[in-house]
Amino acid sequence: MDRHGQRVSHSFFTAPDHTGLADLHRAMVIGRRFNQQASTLARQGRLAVYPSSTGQEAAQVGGVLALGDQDWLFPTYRDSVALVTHGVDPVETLTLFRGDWHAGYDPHRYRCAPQCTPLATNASHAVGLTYAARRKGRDVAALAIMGDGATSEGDAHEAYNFAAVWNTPVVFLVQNNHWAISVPLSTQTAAPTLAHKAVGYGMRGYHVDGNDAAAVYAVVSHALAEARSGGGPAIVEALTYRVDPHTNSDAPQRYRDDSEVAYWRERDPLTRMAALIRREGVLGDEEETERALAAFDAEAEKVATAVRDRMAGEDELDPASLFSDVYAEVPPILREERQELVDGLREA
Amino acid sequence: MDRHGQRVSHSFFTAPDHTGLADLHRAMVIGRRFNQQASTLARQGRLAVYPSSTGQEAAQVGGVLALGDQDWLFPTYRDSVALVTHGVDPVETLTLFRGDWHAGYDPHRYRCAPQCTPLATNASHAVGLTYAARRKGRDVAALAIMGDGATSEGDAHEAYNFAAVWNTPVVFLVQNNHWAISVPLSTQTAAPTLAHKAVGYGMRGYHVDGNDAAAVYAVVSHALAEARSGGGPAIVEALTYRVDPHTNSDAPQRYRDDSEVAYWRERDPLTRMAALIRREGVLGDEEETERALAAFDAEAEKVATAVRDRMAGEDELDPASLFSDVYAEVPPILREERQELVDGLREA
Amino acid sequence: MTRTPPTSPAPSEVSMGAALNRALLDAAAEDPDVVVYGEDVGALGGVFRVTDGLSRELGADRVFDSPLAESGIIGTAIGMAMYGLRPVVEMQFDAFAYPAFEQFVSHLAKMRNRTRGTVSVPVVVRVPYGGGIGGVEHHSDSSEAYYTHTPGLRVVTPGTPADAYSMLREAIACDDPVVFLEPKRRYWSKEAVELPVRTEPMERSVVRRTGSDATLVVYGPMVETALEAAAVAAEEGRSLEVVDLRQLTPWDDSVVTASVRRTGRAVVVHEASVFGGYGAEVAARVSERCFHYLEAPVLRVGGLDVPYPPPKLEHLHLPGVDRILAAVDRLQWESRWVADADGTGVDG
Amino acid sequence: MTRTPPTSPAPSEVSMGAALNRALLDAAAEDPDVVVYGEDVGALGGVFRVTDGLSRELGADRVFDSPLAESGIIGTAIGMAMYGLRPVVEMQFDAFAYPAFEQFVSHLAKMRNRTRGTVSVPVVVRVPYGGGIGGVEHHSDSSEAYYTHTPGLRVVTPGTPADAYSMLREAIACDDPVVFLEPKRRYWSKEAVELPVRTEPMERSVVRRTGSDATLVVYGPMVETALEAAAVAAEEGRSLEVVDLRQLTPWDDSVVTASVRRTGRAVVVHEASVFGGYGAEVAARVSERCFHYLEAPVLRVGGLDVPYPPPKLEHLHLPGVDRILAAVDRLQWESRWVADADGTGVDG
Ligand SMILES: Cc1ncc(C[n+]2csc(CCOP(=O)(O)OP(=O)(O)O)c2C)c(N)n1
Ligand SMILES: Cc1ncc(C[n+]2csc(CCOP(=O)(O)OP(=O)(O)O)c2C)c(N)n1
Ligand SMILES: [Mg+2]
Ligand SMILES: [Mg+2]
Repeated sequence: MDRHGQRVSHSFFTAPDHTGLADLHRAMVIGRRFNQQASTLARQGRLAVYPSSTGQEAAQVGGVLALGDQDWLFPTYRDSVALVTHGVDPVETLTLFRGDWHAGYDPHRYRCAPQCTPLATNASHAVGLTYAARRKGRDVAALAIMGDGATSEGDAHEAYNFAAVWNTPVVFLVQNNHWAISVPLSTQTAAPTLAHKAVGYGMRGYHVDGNDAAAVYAVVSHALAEARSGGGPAIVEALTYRVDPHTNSDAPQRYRDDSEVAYWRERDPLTRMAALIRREGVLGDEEETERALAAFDAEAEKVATAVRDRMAGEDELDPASLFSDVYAEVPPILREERQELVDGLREA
Repeated sequence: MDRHGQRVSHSFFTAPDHTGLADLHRAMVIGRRFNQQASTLARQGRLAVYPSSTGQEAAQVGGVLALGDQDWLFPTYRDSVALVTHGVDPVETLTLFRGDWHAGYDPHRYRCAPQCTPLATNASHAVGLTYAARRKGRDVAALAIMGDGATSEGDAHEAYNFAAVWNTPVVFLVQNNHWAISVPLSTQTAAPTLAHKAVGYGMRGYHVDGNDAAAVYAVVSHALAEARSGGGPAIVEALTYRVDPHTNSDAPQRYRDDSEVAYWRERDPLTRMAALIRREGVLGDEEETERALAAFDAEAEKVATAVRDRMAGEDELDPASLFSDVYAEVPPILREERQELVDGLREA
Repeated sequence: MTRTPPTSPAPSEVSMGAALNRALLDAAAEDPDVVVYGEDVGALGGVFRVTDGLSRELGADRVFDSPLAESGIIGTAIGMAMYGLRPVVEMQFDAFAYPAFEQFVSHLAKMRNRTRGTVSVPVVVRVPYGGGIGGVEHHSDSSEAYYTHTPGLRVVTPGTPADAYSMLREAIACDDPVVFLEPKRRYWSKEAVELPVRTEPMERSVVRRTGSDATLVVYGPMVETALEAAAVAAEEGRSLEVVDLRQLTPWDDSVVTASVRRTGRAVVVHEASVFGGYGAEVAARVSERCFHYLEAPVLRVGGLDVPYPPPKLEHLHLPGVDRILAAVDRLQWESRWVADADGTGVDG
Repeated sequence: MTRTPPTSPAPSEVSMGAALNRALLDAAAEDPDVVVYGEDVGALGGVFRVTDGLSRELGADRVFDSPLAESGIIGTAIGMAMYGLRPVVEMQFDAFAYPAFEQFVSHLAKMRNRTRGTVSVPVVVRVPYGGGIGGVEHHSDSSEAYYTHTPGLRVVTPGTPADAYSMLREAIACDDPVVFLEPKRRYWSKEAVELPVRTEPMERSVVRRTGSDATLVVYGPMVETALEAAAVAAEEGRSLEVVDLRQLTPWDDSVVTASVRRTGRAVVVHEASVFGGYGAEVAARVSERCFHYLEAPVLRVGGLDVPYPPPKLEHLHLPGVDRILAAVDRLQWESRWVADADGTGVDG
């Protein structure tokens, strides 16, 4: 797709069919709305913090929808839209940012690791998990997401290398959104692209328009299929842009120009996909199309409303829960501390 | 040079002249003898341990002799021959392995960092040092040596990347000796060569016959010149082989075949260089050549004898010295501990 | 925390963040070898704005963003310090210093000692640490115990804006590597002080409030909390002395032991988990050195022995006035405690 | 350290290294989910031969070498554990675990807690630790305090071959992540024991020798040393009790406090530097909980507060029988100590 949503063909990757395109768009619409809702909640102080991914929906949605039924997702703090697309309960997704607990969901239930804050550190978990799955005879691949900045960490290197040497089916989706908080890509690397990194590990590197959900989907699907069939892991660099601040407490005017944001807004992934859908009649004739698009909006609105409603109250947090999952069993020292805490609270 | 010491020409790199070849050979002969002497001392229990680099002399000597007068060397435990070639007192080189102290020499005096054991960790020091030198207006490049195994560490990645982004004049000399203790190269990487790693950092990667001192010298010289003139850092992978065990306490029969060692012995860097020297009359006519080669041997023998003699006795080690260089000044807590120790020793 | 001298014109209120900012500016202005770098310290001025404006004032070659890799940051700083610079680097949050742990322990702490004092590495590592700001996981660790158990590092932490200024200046001028722990929740705490200011040398602990009944031993974020507790206690007729440790390693215990010998009772307070925390050292040392002066066991008040809790539960983890005063109440003020000392077990 | 039951036929002598090897073999034979990997654990059998023969016995898919990167090793192990394997990984030496510190602290320790108990990570990290083997720098660190201050990790260390076997089996079966510290200088220590053996549960401290005058609190490498000291003391008419802690975190202090309440005196001994070492926690806790029973302050004997010394000086750093007995002598046996308790300062 070009920047106006005009289809460009590619001989190598398979573009999604109409249903696929519709699914991608629907997920993006919901994702965008979710980002907005969460940002609002953060502004209202109902979330401790929220790192919005507005502008990056195509990369996250395209990557996640390429996953198979048994596959795992290893996301970062930035990837709430990926989680929601992957099926994680939106409210559970926000538990971390709400400050109620750390991971709000059961990773096994959703085949989704906790959102990871220490940069690049869960990439090796993805390698280990897929390795284990293979040992157990299960066909499980993983999508490990990281940012452009995170690729500078030693942990990224080690994960890439373990994956390549062990030939585990992991696709490392690098969302190159041009900034690591205030630090531009040019400070992170002197390489032409981040996909070039793949060369040093003997794996495939793909560079894809990260604001084109269809392209991301096609490339990640391809990479996953390759990886699954023993072709080795891959790095997929999705070129995109973080339109919002790093988090609600960031001050982007200190480090970047509004014109840059404007440039990327023009390449908005939702606008582009909508244009393609309309142009190609992906959802039927004009009337059908508009009805379907409106339905997506309505569904997104419903998700947002549900989030808002379900988060209107305050969850009762049990102080004793602090001690329950530090170890498999509560050891004597924590039993003592728990008692002391509970007694102290009772007195007060 | 082919494996028989026959010259092969290369249009890109400049081969050393006759003096250069002689210097390389002389340093290798001394280095080899030094390796043997140190190994003997280790066998006799006069060194706590010695990681011999027999078979790798060309890589170390070729790399070090390419350095300019202000340049720094950042070596590992494996690189004692590099140190001796660089001018570090051979006995001071062995202080670490003798167990008298850690680094036995003054790094500033020799422009040589302490031999580094934690893998790949001093590579970033080289980046920082050359950065600082540039800030101070000095033309200082650095050679940071590491093994094939060490390239798997996150610290290697971070050092490469900082060097590339900051464009500091560091040449990373990877001595690919095929083994990391008992672990073969195939477990370290799935890439065709370690030089391929350079691509991901946007820097140059060179792959060189590490048993050809002239080639290593030519390539490292070239890379240093490029780096010095702003062309950026580089990775030079020198393909070589560790003929001896990892250290004197290693058991290589557990993990590799004698035939492999034999294969590499046939490609011995000293034999090859001697063949070239003889074939090309680098040191003059046949008689002159043999005389000069004998002189190298004699000089090497003298180095070995001096090492043996100077290390015959036991250095008196002052227990109080344990406390003197932990901080710039000895703090009260260490003054107390020192007193206690000295008192305790006096009583006993 | 007011230190206005009665005769001079009232100095203006300065926050700890501003004091640190000014210290960096003044140090760099005086010494061209001072460079400041890290993640987001340039244009953004740091996520806590401690380096706000410095890049503009001092130039982007003196204050700049580096690639996003903490081990690389510490490693390059070591290299720079080896060549005469005085790098001041920032770890963005406490938990994000862990990737650099090997550089801290195996190089930064040991370089001077390894080289018999010939190489000093005057690096200052600024680490915003501790909780109380509602941060999600990994943003509130109190990591001091990891550093204070590492000989060769100097670990300091200011509790007031004046100390923040003075100690940071001292740290930068110091030839030892300094881990400079900044109590991030106190960045906004203000004090009336004229900058530049020179407080007591950083290695000296300071009595912040005199008292006769018991000694509160604190540092960093807990200085303010302890002073509040002492004020409340005073109203209740109990006179608490507050000692601010300031330099945690190497620790000179003379001020604390003198205080406890006077008061006969002590409570050590810190945010970090109690088990194996810095308070253990203080309690062990004080218990030993003041054995015959103690009217009650030395108590510790600190974080629970659980991973740092989510924002909504952190108040249960962090020591506050109540928990401090509860501990003071347990200092066996009634004679029955002493009478029970026959072994039937008051603390059984 | 002999535990031969008088009636049964004498079991053969087993070294700690052999006991560990057998534990790995038996655990892996029983549970197909157990995998063993790390650096040089395959063909070589580990640099200490603890994994000797395992790769052959269990297959190279169960026991294998990984790329040389500690953070990657721990990270992949976490991922494997998330998918139901029980990885047992080796850090080659204590100091070489530091590159993985972030994985230890931010993931391994916290995964269960972060996910409200839904994800357990039953990883065992074997770390040969401590000195006494004449190792050059970075090969003799006692790093336990870094782990024991990290809630969520279980840290255990055996002091005898029987415990080595039994505790390693328990560790592998345990659903918590276990840092299994192996006192490397004791790999060759032998005990007559029939394997398999089941000793006390690892979380329980054990009285290794009963005594009435004072308690020596030890673990790992110091168990043997303390027993020697107690034997010498017995000849001099002093009865020392020796308690072996075994599990350091979470610590159940009941055995130690009961012992000290009986003996009234305690000396904590470990190899690690005293300042901020694990002994600080023991001393602080015992001083608090046994306050009214103590006849003398709890003393600590441990490493000097300096970087680990070079081989020829390590004997000055490591606690031996002499230093332990000297500390026992300082436990205020004469009544004048008590008489001096008026405040004029015997410890001033
Ligand atoms: C190890 C580590 N260091 C530093 C941080 C602080 N930090 C959080 S996000 C961020 C920028 C990351 O940039 P990038 O990887 O490009 O991801 P993006 O936020 O742009 O999605 C930084 C420095 C961290 N979370 N972990
Ligand atoms: C961080 C770290 N991990 C592990 C080790 C232990 N170790 C010492 S040498 C070595 C092998 C290194 O192989 P390579 O880098 O190829 O260098 P070589 O010994 O072959 O010269 C290992 C694993 C170490 N020194 N540092
Ligand atoms: Mg980014
Ligand atoms: Mg090697």
